Amino acid sequence: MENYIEDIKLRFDVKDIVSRRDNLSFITCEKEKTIALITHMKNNLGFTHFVLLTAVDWIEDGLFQLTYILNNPNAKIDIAVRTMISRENSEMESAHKLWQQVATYQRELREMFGINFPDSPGVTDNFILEGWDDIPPYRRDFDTKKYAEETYFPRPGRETNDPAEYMKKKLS
Amino acid sequence: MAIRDILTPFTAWKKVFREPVTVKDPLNDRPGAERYRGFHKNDLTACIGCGSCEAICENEAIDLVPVEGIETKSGDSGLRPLVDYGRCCWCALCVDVCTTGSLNLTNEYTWVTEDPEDFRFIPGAENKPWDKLEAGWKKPEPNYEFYSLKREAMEELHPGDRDKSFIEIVKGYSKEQAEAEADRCVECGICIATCPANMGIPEYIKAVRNDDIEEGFKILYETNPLPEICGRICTHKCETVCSVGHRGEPLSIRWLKRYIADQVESSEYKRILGTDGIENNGKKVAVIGSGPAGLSAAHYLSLMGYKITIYEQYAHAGGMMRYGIPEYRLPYDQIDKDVNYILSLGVDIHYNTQIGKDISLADLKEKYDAVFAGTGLHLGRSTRIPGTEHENVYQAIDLLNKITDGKEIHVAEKIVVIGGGNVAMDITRSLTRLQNQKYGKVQMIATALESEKSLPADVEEVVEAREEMAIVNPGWGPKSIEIKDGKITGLHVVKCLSIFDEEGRFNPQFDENNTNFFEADMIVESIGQGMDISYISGDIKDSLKFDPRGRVTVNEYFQSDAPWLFIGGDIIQGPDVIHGIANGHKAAYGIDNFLNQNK
Amino acid sequence: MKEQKNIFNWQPDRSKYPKVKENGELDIDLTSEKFIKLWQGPNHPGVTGNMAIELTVSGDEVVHAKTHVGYLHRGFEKLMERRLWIQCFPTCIRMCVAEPDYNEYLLAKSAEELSGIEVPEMAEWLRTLVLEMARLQSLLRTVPGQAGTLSLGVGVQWGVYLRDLVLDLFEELTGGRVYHMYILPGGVRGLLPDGFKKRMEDVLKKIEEFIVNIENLMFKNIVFKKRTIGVGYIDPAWVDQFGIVGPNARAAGFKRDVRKDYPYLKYNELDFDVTYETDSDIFARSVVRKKELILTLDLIRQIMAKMPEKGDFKAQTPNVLHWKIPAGETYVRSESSRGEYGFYTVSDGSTMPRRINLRGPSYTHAVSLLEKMLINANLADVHSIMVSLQTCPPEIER
Amino acid sequence: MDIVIRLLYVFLGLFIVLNWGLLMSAIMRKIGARVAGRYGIPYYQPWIDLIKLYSLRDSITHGVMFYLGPVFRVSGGVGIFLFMPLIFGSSYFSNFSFAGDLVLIMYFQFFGMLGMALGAGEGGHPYSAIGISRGLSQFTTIEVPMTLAVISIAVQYHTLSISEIVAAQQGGIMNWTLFTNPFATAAAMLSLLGAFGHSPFNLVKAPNEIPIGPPTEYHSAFLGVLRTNAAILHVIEAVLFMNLFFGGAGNWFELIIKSFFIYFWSVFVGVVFPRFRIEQSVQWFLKIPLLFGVIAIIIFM
Amino acid sequence: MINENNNSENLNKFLHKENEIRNVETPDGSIIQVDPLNDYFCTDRPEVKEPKNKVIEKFLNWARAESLWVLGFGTGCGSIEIPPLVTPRFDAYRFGVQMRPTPRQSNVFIISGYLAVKTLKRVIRTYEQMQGPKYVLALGSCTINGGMYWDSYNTINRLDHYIPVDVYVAGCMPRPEALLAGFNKLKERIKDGRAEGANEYAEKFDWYKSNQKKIVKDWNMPDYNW
Repeated sequence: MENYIEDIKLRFDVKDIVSRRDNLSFITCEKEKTIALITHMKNNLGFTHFVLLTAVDWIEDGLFQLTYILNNPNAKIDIAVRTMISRENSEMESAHKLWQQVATYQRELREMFGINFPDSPGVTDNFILEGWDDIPPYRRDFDTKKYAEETYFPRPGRETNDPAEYMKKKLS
Repeated sequence: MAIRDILTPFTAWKKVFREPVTVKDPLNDRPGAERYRGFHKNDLTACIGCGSCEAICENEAIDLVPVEGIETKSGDSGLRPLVDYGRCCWCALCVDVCTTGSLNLTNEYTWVTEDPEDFRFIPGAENKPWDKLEAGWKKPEPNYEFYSLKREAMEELHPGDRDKSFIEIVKGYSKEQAEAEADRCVECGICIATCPANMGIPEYIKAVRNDDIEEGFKILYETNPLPEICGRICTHKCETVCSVGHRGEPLSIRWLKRYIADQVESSEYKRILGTDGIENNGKKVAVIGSGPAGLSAAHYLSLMGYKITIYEQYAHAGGMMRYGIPEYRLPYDQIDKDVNYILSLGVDIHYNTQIGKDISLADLKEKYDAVFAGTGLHLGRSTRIPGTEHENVYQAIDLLNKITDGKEIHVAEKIVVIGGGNVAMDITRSLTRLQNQKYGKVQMIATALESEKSLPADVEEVVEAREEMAIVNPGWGPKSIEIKDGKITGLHVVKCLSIFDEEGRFNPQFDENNTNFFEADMIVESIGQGMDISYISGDIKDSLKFDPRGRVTVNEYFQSDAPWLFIGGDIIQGPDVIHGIANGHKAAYGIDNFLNQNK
Repeated sequence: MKEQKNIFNWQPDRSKYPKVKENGELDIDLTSEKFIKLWQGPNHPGVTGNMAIELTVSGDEVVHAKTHVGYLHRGFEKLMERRLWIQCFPTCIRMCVAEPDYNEYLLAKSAEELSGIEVPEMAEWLRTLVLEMARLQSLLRTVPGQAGTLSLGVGVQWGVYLRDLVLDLFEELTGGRVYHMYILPGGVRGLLPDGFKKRMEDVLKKIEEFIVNIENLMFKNIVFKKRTIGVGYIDPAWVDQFGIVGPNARAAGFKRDVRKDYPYLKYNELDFDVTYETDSDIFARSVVRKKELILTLDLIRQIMAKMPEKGDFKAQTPNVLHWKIPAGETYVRSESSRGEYGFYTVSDGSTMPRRINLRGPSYTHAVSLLEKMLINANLADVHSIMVSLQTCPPEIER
Repeated sequence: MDIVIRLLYVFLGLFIVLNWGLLMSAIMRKIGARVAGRYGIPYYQPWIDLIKLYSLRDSITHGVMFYLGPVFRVSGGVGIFLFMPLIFGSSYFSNFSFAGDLVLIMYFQFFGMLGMALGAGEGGHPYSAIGISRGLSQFTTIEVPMTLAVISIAVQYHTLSISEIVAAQQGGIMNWTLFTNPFATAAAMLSLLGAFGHSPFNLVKAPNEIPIGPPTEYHSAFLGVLRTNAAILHVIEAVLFMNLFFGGAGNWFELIIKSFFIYFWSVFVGVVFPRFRIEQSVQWFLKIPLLFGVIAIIIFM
Repeated sequence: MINENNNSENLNKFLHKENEIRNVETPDGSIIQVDPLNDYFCTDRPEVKEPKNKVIEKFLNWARAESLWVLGFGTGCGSIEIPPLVTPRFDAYRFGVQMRPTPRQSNVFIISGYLAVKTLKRVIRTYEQMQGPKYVLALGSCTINGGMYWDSYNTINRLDHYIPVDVYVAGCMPRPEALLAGFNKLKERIKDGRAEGANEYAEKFDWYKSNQKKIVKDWNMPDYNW
């Protein structure tokens, strides 16, 4: 594990190295270098198995965190590469040329987070949603409960009482 | 090879001669398994409507609704869970979290209807076919809890270390302990209504949990201006109704309150509470007595901008809290911490000024816009059995008073204390300390009418008294004091069978054949206190009404029939700090209303 | 594609058609009216769950395929962001109805790893048992299910019956038939009921008999062989390229098994070998699954023998009603019957997860891989290729 | 015989055949269910299904041919019935059989299929169309060994009349074509597997792939007609094989037993085999049954 | 049949704003009238089919009840319990319940749990393709009041707003036995002549359509089979 991290550190400017387990580490890389980094990891370090790509919405900081988890099936270790991109006009370089399946992940991210991946095949096609016209639903500022209540007619007639308030009212 | 591949599949045909494995009558033959998570049932009498089930339900499937026949009372919200099977997912988290264990799932699973509105019901209240079923999901045992049932142990002085001194026994929680204890709270809020002051208990516990002491401190002061004091000696009625206490030990709400108050330096008070620069509205209110009620009223009134003057008959503020409660339970510097903050809000205090003697009530009426009287119960009651007039028969309250003032008191070798309340325990334990200091041994018997189970004193008080080598021997009614040669030799007692008659009146029954004799050369009576409201006299007294027990009749804001006079605290509600605080708070609103009406 | 030597090799080699352009796209004009568009699903008894494939066929041959998902999208990852950690459990298990237990386990494991809770020994064994039982019930459906796609319904019916017996055991142990809600952070929700081991053994015996029967019915069946050998070939080179995991990768000769490679729970105390095949066609994948089934029986017997009788089954967690998990992120994985099943969990230190992302094996299998595999496939084989990948739409769209 | 009486007997025969067909389908499904380990549908289920299908309130149509499809199909089925002698030696139940009836029956077999093709094509559903194209190509290849077998028998018995073929087989079990011309029987029985549409030759209506093929769009009364026809056709096909290869039937009991076993043959195979792809089944029919058929012809040439 | 007055009354009563008939200016400047309820929708209105006379109808209802053909469309997780139902353990075939692969031939639609909006569109379409009298069996909490997914942005809460439902089965998910009980209830309802969901759909067609269109924003469907 350390060898791989050392190797990466030599070539790339990575920070926030967190070792979660013996076989799982998280590293952060800047946006422009990320694809180069995972290309290097795939081609030279044996991280041939692509585990997942997903995003985390840090709305407080105005950032999306993209996480690429790569796995080295021979050494049996995982390294997760994080990169921060701006929430405004979020865009990231596509990695579909490294693994074909990444195109699917990118399609989903584009739909659910609104992160664009130019050049990724079929990235603008509907993937999960159909006829969606609100903000992308996985963004933190989308309130699913409010949306559901406004849209899907919850069955009326329910009311509840807070025990504390109710008792104060009854007992005072 | 190919031929074999053609023929072997036909071996499947041998199954045609077997009896089919089908369940003959699937609707009746197959009850759910012993642990099956089927439909809800609820034991309505055990349920207290705490709402933990509602809190943990991820689908908002549970509502709390009033149920006919279930009264709201202290410790029982009177609400019961209503389950919406249009939401439920039968995860049984509600069962596992249930504080009383009343909610269970049965192994019934078939419910079919044409009307979707049917699927809402109150388990237990509506007769459902599965209410009687025994099998079904119950909370797994043992050692399976969603919150710890065990209290964080509070560190205390070892009995051997404490029985000679008046150093505070309870050490208080550390940060970790407090957070762990606060973590046990299920935030049901059952305690709030039981607390006379309606303190926001779950909120300040939450503040402890979040390590947000300032927030917690603010919450405390919303309803209680004496947190240091209450955090030590409150009768914590909240803990008796705590929903966690149904299956385990209730939360140490009192200690958590103390923890918050202990964390805040007195210099920080004003900053945190934001009470700098309160605008004076020019009106003046007099407060008689600096007990909890008086201090509470003074605090909230001065926050409203009134100019407050307190008249205190003794040399220090605090009233019964200082003069009735021994220092090992409530150190005087902690009283001073709370009192000084209140005084720092611009409250004047006149010590050693007794109303009726140094200044009359009528004068106060002239000088101030309103008067709040919280004079408390400072007169000891006597058992009036033969021999009580002896000089070595004392009133507990007088002794405590003297101990507080640091005066020398008579401590005999053998002492009997009559009474089973907290005051009795206080004097018992104070005297054991003094005995220990004086004689190096303890010969102390505390006896009471009430039986062991119904002793009015707090359990821990009794336990600690016993740890300090005092004998607590309840269940005896005092008969007479034996005096030989002008000296007390002991107390004759007779077994008490019951205290109250069927109608609930005080009417003790004794078993005359079962008597006992406690040796003593000093007897302390502690069977309750009376009030001294002799300062209310003349016209003022005539304008007031009194109830049969001699208490002044007041409205809900503690306003007497003389509108300018508000009366609260022990003299209205009986001896209890937190009631006094609540009275003072409420009276403050009453006074505010009254004075604003006059405007 | 592998050459078939026997006389039943009727799989024509159509790999040269349609021609592929240099940029990787097919050299066909889908808008010319030479092709029929066909939708398989969502209302289609053949697809594996509620999903759809948009096929473009030329005669009986598929020239273009596109997977459509989203019919089961409930937004779990969004919903869990507004639920307490404990409330995530009933929610997360519904992400995959075929084997819900992996979700429970992985979320519990994530929470434990992030907050540093030690799980009692007994609970670890029970978790291992439940996960293997989940694999068992899933395989009982999918092993004969492969023949079921080719209308050999008898095996499916046997299998579903036995699966039901396993579900009965689940019901006894966990209180739930399909959604078990058994694994919670800190441990599990109960010990084995009395007599459970014996009833388990009875069921295992029946399953052994079933394996013999299914061997005769399916694996020694000439028609089944003709329909599956050489069909649905996965090139071993695709395994990394498309993220193929689990039995699909093992059938291509890759001995990759999370249980062996990244031992979790009690798997390092169990004795087993990774099953694999090298032919990489539908038949090979079926055989791998059958071997898995046998292996699972063996593992359950080992677990039953090694498991202690009694013990604490749950560690005390903080009060779940306001449990804050320290900030951090982790990825945990386990081997489901379909392959590597992983949870990427991010906590921001509040009472609710910041983000939970599921990495289901179907995500890659059913979309990019299936679309690739279906080209040149016979229309009649589409369904069995799809089932041989054991796709499960809810874990694609969640 | 008076044509009216004759017609009455034809209808009586049709009635018996229809009900026997329905019962037989229920029995077969129950047997298949039994292999799977369950009880299966009640014996009376096919009747209820028919009543229900005929009594549905909605029945949308896709055009004239959509109506005519089931009608053609029924005329195919009933056509075979009309010219099929049921009971050997009974003038009441020999229907309208005549000297060349075998040829006519072979024609009607195809006629129904074509009618179905037209109607299903009108349904507009691509799965119908796929099913039809598969069905026609498979049926064509089924016909080849079948025809070879029939030719072989015709050569063997020097007749194209079914009654005469049955007559030639009387006088003991060893006189059945099964034993006198085993290759023709084999060819025909193998092609029968395809005709009944059980696995491994049921890709035509493969419910897992092209939800149920030609009748995808058929529903309510249309489907009722198709099901009625299927009940008749299954029995009558079995009767045809019984007449050609198994010595015919001397009474209704014999007919029921023999038709049951002939139909059961396809179930027996169908339960334990998956289905072939269409080109596989075409190749299969053009290999083994065809081989048998050719041998049968060569032997009797 | 509903007469015209009734029709427009229904419309006014139930219409959501986005479904009102309105004039729209096209790019070339001409004004056209758009009726969202009818314009993007390609089949005829369903019609109310009155039952026949009582005695016959009773007999027919009995036949319909004893021959329930279920559409094999697993819309949600409840569909995992359908295979046990029709296989040896529970063998619903005994009770006249049979699976059919195509909507045209089915009478019973099992909505097996939650419906994502995308599926709802197909469910409505499929429901309309079924031939009446047709029945809907709703499984689980999700169809009653949202169930697990009450706050999800992509699943409906109440099925009865979109298609008429005959019988609800409680559970998450209901066991096969409960499903059989549901079938029994459905049979009872059919035999009583109360299961007139298809007619109800036709009567309140505008209301249903208006509800459906409110949430299914993209009504485009491929013009080949669906």
